[in-house]
Amino acid sequence: MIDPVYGPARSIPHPILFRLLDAEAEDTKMPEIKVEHPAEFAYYPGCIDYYDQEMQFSHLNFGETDHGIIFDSSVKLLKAVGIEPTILDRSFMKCCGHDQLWQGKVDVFQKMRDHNTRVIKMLGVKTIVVSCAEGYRTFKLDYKLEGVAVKHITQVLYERGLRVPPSKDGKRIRVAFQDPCRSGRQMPVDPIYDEPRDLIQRVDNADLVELKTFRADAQCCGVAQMMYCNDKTKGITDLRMKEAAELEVDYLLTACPKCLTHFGCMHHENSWKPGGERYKFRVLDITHFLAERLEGSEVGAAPSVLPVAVDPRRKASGGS
Amino acid sequence: MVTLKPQDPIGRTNRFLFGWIKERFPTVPWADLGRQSLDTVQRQLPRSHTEKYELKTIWYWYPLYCLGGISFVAFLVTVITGIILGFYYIPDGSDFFTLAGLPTNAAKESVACINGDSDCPGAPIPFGFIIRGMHHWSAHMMIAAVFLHMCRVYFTGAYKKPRELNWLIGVILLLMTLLFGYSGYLLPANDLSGGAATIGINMAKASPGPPWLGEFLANLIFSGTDVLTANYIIRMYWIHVFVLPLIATLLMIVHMALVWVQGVGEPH
Amino acid sequence: MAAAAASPVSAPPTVAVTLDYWQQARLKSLELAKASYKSFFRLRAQEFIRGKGALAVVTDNVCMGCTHCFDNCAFESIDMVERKFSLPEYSYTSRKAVIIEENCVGCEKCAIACPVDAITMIPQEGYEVKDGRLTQVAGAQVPDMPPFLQPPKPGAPRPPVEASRFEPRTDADRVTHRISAAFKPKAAPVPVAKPAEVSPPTAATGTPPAPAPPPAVKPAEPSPPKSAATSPPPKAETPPPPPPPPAVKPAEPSPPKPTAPLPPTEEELPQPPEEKKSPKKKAKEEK
Amino acid sequence: MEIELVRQKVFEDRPGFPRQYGPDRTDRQAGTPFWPHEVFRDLVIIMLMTSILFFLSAAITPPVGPAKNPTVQPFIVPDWYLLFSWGLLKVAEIFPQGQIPAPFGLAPLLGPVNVDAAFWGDNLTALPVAPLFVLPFLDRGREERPAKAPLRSALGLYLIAWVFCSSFYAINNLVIERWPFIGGDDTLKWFFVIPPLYVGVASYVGLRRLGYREMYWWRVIPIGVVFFLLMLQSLDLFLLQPLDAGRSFGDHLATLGRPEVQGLAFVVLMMIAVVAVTFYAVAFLDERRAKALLLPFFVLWIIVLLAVGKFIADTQPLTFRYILFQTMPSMHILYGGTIFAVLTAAVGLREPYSAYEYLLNECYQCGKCHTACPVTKVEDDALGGLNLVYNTFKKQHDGVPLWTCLACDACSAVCPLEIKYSDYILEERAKALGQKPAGGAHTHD
Repeated sequence: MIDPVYGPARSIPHPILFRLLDAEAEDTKMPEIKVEHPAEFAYYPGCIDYYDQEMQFSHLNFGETDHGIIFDSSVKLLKAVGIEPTILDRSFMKCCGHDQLWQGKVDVFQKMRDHNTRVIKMLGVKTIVVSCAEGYRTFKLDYKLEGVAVKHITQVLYERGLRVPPSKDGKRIRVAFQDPCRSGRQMPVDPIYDEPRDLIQRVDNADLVELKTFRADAQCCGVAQMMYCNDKTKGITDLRMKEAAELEVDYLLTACPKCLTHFGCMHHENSWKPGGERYKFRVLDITHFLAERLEGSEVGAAPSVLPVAVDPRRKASGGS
Repeated sequence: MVTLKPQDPIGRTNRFLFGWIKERFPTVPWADLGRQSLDTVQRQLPRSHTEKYELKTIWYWYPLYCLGGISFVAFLVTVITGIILGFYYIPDGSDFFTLAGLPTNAAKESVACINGDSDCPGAPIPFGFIIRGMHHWSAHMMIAAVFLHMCRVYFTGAYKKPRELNWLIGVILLLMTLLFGYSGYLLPANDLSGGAATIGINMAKASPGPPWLGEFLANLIFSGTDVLTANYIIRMYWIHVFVLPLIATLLMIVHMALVWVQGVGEPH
Repeated sequence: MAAAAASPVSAPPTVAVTLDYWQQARLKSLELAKASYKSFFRLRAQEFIRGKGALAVVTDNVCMGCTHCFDNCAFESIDMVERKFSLPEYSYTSRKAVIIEENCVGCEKCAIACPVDAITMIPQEGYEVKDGRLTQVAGAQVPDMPPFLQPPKPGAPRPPVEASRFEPRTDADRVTHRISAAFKPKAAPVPVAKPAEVSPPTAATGTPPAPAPPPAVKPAEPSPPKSAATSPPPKAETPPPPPPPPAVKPAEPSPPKPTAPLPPTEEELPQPPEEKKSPKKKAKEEK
Repeated sequence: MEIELVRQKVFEDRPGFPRQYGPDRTDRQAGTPFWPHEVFRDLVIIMLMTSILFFLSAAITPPVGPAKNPTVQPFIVPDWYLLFSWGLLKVAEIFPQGQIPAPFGLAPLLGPVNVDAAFWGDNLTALPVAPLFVLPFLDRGREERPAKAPLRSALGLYLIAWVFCSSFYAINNLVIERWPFIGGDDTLKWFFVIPPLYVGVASYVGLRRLGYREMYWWRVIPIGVVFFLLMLQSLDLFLLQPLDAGRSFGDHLATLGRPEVQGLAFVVLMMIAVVAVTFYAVAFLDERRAKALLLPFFVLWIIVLLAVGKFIADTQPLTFRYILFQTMPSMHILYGGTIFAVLTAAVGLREPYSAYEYLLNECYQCGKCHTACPVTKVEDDALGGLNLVYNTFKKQHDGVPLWTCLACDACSAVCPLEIKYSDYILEERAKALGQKPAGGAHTHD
């Protein structure tokens, strides 16, 4: 199926997701938002709900890949460092437009950018805290937000000096961090390399191990801008996961929901294999990893509780 | 007993003749050398960076890369046509008066005959105006091509290391091309020639330096500081047909040899 | 145990707590995402031919093995296979969907659910697509079947489909945004009634869960969003925390307690909790 | 599946593709054969030139003209390639003349040096020629492209413009006879200074823009200077000149009501308006808004100016001539400055669209990106290529790698020349969808 628009390249996958995001961009009606006084910090969760929906139809996230947890973890971490953020939620914000921009749909991106810029100006926020690397890059480089600071949540936690309580069990865990391309290599100004590593080392029982390629040379997770997911990109993801498996890490952390998506997909696919070949480590977002270790209510407590079903295929296609 | 073998006279004659030629004109090694060079070295011109890596951006610079060749071809045309014009041109600027009482001179009349004018004394040269026109226009084309060639070399940064020497030779060639043109349109001793000679003599006399320098330069180039004594025609003729072509041809050979050795200077 | 494991355990909990401001936002975003997805799936239902005589085919190099189609197929006519890719550097396996044609009844659920357009519906032999309808080729043998299963005759009126589109949001959907600094919870929140099988000890000890409603009666939207209970199976020795709202919660020593997948036998669990502690040790045991 | 078919169709006429890069690279490209390729090409060029020369000499025979007459000094114009020297000789009269003692204690050797027009003409003629000799020793930089060395290119354009203007001044008599209202010789003398400056600055701004350099102030400063000079010029037109004429201020105010003075004021205000709007847009707006404001404004401005000028020229020719006579002596500021400001804004605001070709053509094919690109580990149609973006740039594939690219910038991370490949991906994908590319990260570096 040679796409008439994209030429010999196959059309961009996830048709429903991007069709509805494009349809969102058309709805330029500005909401009435009651703001008591302009917020200092605003947290932008991004498209995590849509990714959850995208992955929900296959039970990919039976405790393995959960994007919504990033929301709860981020809010909990921000509260822990004394920030009460305004939530720039999806009811009046739009997608940041990163995927549309990198898929070539510039007009859609510009609609989203203008709408989001208007909303941000209306709310009068001083600092936007994003928990995804692509949002960080897009807000910082591709938006023209004069007077609004864009920070990744790891930067905020690093500056505010997040204190992680000691773990009850002193069991050492090996943690590897995957540098997202967007927040590291592609940022001409303040790339994020040291903040997540410092935060990981604040967990007392965590040993930070570096993958084979890290920092500016870190290999991509395999898929960018949610396009062209096929055998080749799964091969790249598999390469990256194998690097982590060779190091025998217990946690593979990342700061990008897309990396989380594709690592989680590969992890789930791998979990069908017989026990010897499965990955032994968890794939988490760094905010989830840190929020698990914070004191206080467990991450993602009520009301964001979904009934958790059991994967019905475990029996059918399990190992052995 | 010694028996002499019969000897063939034809073979001896051939050996004698060709040996005589070979002793005097050893052409064989030269022919072998040329064939070897053509087969091995010169068959393929060295490729520039652009050709090698198929860079597609600077295609619009390619026409500018033949400006040097165009100027050289124009130079060849001027040489050929100039030789033909030299058969009929009379480098004599001394004035005499026509029956109408107008001042004229032999140089102007000879150019008029070459040009096939109606009022020329004697028979007009057949197709002389074609030869003179080709000389004229190819000289203009050469000057324009040299100027544009210098602009191309400047804007593409082709004068940089290691091509400084070639750039200097090129600048000297540009000035010599201008001198070609100047001395060329002084030769038909018409009004333009007179006015231009006046200006040239004044500028030569006013050249900065000791006072005797201006006089010396004027005498050297124009063979006198006065236009009325029309000696500058014969001097300009000498410069135009001998001095400048000699130096310019040698410099052009060195110029193109350096281009061949150092390769085409391309931005990459 | 196997039967209990095969049946998904899911009970829609009744959320009876006063939500934090950010929790309201989270819920609202989730409901909006669900609504958008539903409308667009309805829109997508118009794209493929369906019905008796239609057949699903998988474009192999586009399929990314996400098992959407596998989970949505009601007739067990899709299976997932491992395809081996060998490259100069290394080789790996990639999961692919294959159609079991004798089971496929031509419902377009897999084609609709496919996120990469890898599945298309084609007419089986004996059928053809005329002006957008799947009709039988003239002269082909019509198997005797009840009339509601007969392929539509040419010219038969087609049931109209309501033109579903993206509904623009109303202000009622939007959350009143308040600055959390000035925000105080009004009432003491009530803990959530969690289903029993979500409780950790069952996961730790591996006892079978309580019987659960079949997947057909899964909660309709809008269902409350997922929680940390859906986080991966962590270390298994942490007690179950009651989940009150985050504001007034005392210090919680341990990470959240998700449900471990059932049944907890070592070769079936991806990461058995006991083995999770030290992968090196498990590697030794395998030797 | 279909991608393999497309690839076969694309590369069936390109044997030996893909070429191998990196450590095991074998470059088997043959050079250009001297025979017959080069020979035929040169023959074609030579025949074309010869035919052109034959045509010219047959069509336009250069006249011989009258013989040189020692009694009369004719009005002559030298050939075009010596006009610049002739113009410099003409303008030399504005320089101080006389006799000065020889400098550097060379008086006993030289005696008094008499400085006259010919002396100045010599030195001025040497002025554009002398830098050519020291050029390769002054410019030791590495950059060779015009867009990468904007200062050198701007200086070259400045020199060319200077030579052209001096050649133009060589025929000042003809110009003054033909257009008497331009203000005489003084206006023409300014051609030596002002237009080359305009050309140099405008080309410098445009070339910086083409090379993706930060150029905000390079647009603001010259346009602001022109705006300031324009205000001074209009002040001089409306206040100082009439008052110098000896009129009292009251009489001068009384003249302001006349139609010709109003027309003059209209023209000057139009000029001031366009430069002011340009300066505002360039100084205070970002590029998108500035472009959106200026392009319609320029069109509207030209339409209004032409319409009103036509109207005045038709209805009141005297007013038209008055305006011309008043404004032409200051044409360098009123008209040249306006055109310069608009041109500078235009070259500064335009999208540097082909700059990626410059950037990607810097590639020396070292193959580091080939080893760094993750896709080349798994993607067949990228094996052997340099990297996906470079192959896209060279059209060495079927178009798929443009969409296969992860835009992970691993190639840019290892590139010794720091080529930003991901920005090229941004542009190319937008162009593939028929849309105007939005500025990527390159607008920030």
